[in-house]
Amino acid sequence: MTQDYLSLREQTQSRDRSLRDKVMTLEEACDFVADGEHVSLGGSTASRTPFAMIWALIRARKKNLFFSRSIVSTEGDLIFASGVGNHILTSWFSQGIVWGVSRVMRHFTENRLARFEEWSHMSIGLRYRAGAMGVPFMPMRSMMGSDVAGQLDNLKEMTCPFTGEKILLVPALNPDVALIHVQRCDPYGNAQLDGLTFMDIDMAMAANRVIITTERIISNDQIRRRPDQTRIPFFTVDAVVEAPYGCAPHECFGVYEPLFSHMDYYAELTRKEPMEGVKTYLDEYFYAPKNWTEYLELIGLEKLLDAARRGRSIYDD
Amino acid sequence: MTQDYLSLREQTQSRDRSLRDKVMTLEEACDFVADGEHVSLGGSTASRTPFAMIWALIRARKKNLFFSRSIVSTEGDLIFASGVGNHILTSWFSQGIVWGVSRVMRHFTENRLARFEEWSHMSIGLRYRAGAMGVPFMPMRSMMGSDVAGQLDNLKEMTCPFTGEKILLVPALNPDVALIHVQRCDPYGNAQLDGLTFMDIDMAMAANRVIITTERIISNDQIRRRPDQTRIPFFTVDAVVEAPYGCAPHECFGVYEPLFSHMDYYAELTRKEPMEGVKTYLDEYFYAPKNWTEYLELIGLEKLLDAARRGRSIYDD
Amino acid sequence: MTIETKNFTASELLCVMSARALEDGQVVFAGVGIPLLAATLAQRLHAPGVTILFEGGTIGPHVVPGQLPPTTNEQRCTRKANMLVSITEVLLLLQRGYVDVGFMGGAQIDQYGNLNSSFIGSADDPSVRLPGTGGGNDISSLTRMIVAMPQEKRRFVESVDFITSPGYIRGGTSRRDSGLIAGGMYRVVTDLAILGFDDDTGRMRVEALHPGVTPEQAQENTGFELIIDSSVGTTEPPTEEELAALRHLDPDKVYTA
Amino acid sequence: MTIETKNFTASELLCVMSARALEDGQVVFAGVGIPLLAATLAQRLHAPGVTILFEGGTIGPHVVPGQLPPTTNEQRCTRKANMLVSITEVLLLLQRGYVDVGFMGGAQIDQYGNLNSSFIGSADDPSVRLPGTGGGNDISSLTRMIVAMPQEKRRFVESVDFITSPGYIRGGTSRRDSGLIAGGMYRVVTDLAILGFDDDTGRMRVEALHPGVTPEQAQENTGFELIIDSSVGTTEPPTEEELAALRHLDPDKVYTA
Repeated sequence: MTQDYLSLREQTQSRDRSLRDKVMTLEEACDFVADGEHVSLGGSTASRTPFAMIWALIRARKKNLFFSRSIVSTEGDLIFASGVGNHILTSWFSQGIVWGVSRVMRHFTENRLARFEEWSHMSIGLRYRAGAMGVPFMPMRSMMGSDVAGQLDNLKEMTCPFTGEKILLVPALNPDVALIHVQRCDPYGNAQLDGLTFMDIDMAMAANRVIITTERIISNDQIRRRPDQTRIPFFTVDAVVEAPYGCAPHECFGVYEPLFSHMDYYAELTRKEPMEGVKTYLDEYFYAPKNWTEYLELIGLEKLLDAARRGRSIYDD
Repeated sequence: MTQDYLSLREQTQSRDRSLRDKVMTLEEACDFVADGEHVSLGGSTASRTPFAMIWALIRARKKNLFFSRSIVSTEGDLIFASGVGNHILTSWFSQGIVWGVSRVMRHFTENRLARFEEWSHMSIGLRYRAGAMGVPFMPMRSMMGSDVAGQLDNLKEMTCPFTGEKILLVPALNPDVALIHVQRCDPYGNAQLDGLTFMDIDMAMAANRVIITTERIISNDQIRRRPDQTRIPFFTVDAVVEAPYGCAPHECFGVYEPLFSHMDYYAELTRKEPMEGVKTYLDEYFYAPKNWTEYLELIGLEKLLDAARRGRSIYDD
Repeated sequence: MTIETKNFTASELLCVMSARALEDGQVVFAGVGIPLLAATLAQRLHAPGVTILFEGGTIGPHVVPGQLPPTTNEQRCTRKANMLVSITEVLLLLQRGYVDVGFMGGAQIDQYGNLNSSFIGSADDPSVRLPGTGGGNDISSLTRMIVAMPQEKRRFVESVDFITSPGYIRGGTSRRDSGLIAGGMYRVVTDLAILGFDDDTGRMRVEALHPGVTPEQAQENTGFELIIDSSVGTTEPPTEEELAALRHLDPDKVYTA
Repeated sequence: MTIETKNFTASELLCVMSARALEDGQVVFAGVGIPLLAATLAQRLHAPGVTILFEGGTIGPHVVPGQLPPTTNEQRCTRKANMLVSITEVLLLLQRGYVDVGFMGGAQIDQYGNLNSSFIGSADDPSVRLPGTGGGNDISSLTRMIVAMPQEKRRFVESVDFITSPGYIRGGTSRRDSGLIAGGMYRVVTDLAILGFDDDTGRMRVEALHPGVTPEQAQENTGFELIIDSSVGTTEPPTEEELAALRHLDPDKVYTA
């Protein structure tokens, strides 16, 4: 699982890291993901989830992907139920505390149809960080003594040679592809993020490929006016896709809040007959629409506008 | 040198981390530094050097301080020559490449009157980062095989338990006090930085005390409007001092460029008779003026205005 | 429940009692649900100087009444915050020692304060797969903990099925021996009592009972033997001011139904 | 120097030849002085798609002609940059493998491409204390290197007094054995020649001589035996276009005196 240094470097050196236009469609960006690969997801829970790209991968009938994310919400249900992925590494997996425990997640994990690999929240962040830094591990002080650590076979304890303290080493995580949704990005992949950045920066630096979806594409001149606002550098990025409301029904900081009533609808649909419910949902919202705009239309303009009004309100004070 | 975890935590827990007004004068802030302590300096070379606070510590006749900084410029000469410090840990120490090798640095190091402890640039950054993260070391891949490493006795090589690769461990650096100059800060210590951040963020998180000097003090309401622009959180900060042109004759990003002609003057003064030159400079600019404003007057308003015009020009494009 | 004028729900009691456990000036790492609400309540009452941290990366926000966030990762959590950082950075504040109290809810706890939010039954063949640790493992590994949860026999078990978030592990020095040399369980706030832990054994102990609750009731609702001193004291019931402030914060009873 | 129309300084020759060593599309980590200037020159000529990194934390800037920064840490380095990061982050780009070429000046170099910028004489009792490594040690440890420096006997020594920035250390596999498994010296550009390194021994080799320079001259200005193939080629002299572009960038001859 831990990529050795020379192969990681070779992979990075072989990437075209020049300043070039990478704008494409959701469908074209799917070519950057191969079946069975490790795909990491930006954002956390119902925030800045790269929903448009997940939606595109499911529609492209990708298979057996391994996903990692800090915290997984509804997208986890849809990943398992669609068959796009059968293994998710995360610290928490359910729709969200107010909707109760996901019945879909329970169905897949309790019947061993798919794997939910649980790590501590910080350890996932540190694994991406080690991957971003080009070192094979990070030292940390939590998780020891717990059964979370007991379930994992790729942890190492060591005695610190400086202090004699017990330290846990967690291995670097270098995803094959990272999917990250941002508020603004230029055609080359220079991305600006507002608000909470979650684990996205480390994830982008760690990954061997990065697909950015963005609420809007801005000019490189805009980027160069305030370079200290750029959070992801262009040379880590392979594809830039403009996808307005690209996190719906989840949130994009400062642009729209979660579409709560739509999430209530999904929770209701999957409460009694989880598998039937999620399949109905996939048919209706993932496979039926012709394109992303039709998906948004199905969700409904009124809900989008309401979410946008609430989203922008963060800047009202 | 590596502080053990329990003592580090105890020291941190005993700090008053509540949201409270910390505004004071340069002279009052000197009370947060005791003789013999480890003082880390924000900025790098001639950028965002916390000159006003160094100036105040020299005037307060502090002694035997141990300094660390990414790269040291003229402030290093003044630290050694004034006696405020006798040991500097850095990766590079001279006035700046265009002025040649510092004769003052040479005098002190070649005559073993003071110590210039050389580490690789990245290793210093990673040592602050380990300190900021609350771990006793960081792993890295440079410095091995060089005489820079050969001169240091607190490095450890290890074989990575995941990949079998040779890895270097560098120990955490938790300064007693960090001096950091910023463009804006609120009375509680929430600091915003524009442009290059150097090693300042890790340094602030690593230190056991932080003194912020700032071009101007802004309200906490301003901070709360764009919390994603805050770079140093209030609870790490012990003192907030408003010091306009607080980096002069060095630069503060977006506010003023270096005062090149003043730096030429200093270089000229110390070229032939380095020790006489630097003592003359200290007398004239450090000990003679009654306060920071008088120091700035001695440098000259015309030079300040010129540097400010050049500094703001970064936002002209 | 035998408090005479029971003009509040069990969740409201939990919230008020939890809020009281926080002291002014503390830096509190709060989980979603009751902890988030109780920490905000403490800010409005006796502890205006409490700094709240959320695991999404928020430092020092003011949550807006009636707009409680569904998780600690949404923009609602960031309202009027002092600073936003990455998830990794906010968790590292715990490791660095900047946090006074971790404050979480719990699904299942045992006599040593270990929390389980991962599996009911065995991890290999669980009867229920729960959502997992989230920040819980890191928070309880790295700082002093306050946990808020209803006291029921099925939740307070002798030994949890799975240690998701470590308390004193198997008691004695076992937590420290595992490498967790700082932090540890401090208080468990329930609808019946305030519980603490014995310094030497790490076993759960009653610190105070809520008004009208008897030692027997506390024991009956616990799946292991509680340490109860015969002279154990009683908490003050929620005041009208506390309840009014709480209901102002959560008018839709998102967390206090 | 015997180039016929010597209408340029040695520094200008160095700059032009160094600029040519960069390829379009590369990510180049450039030090202050000649490297900064040469990388900027390459951008204006054959390699507009070169991305420059500076150790102060700048990614992809456009340096303004006539406003060359005195170090790579000032705001002048950040003009029209794509991104600014911390010093630690920009150096970690080298470690992570995002950089194609490290590009530095040198004070003293030896037959294995080791650089010394720390001490003349012994480290314990030096005759001159030099300013030290700066980013040099990290850059040369972690990526493929191009070094630009004047070729003089006192600078090209058999064995440097102190290995500040590692080349092939003691030759053979010694670099790799030390733990430096990636990168290494690639080219040394001087005012006399373009130098490379033998794959097996790690010893310095002449790749090409500048116009009018003889193999003997190159050897005479070197304090150890150079590998020189009898069929070694010759570089093209600086063109008027190259010199004009260079002088436009550094009209005050800050770096090209």
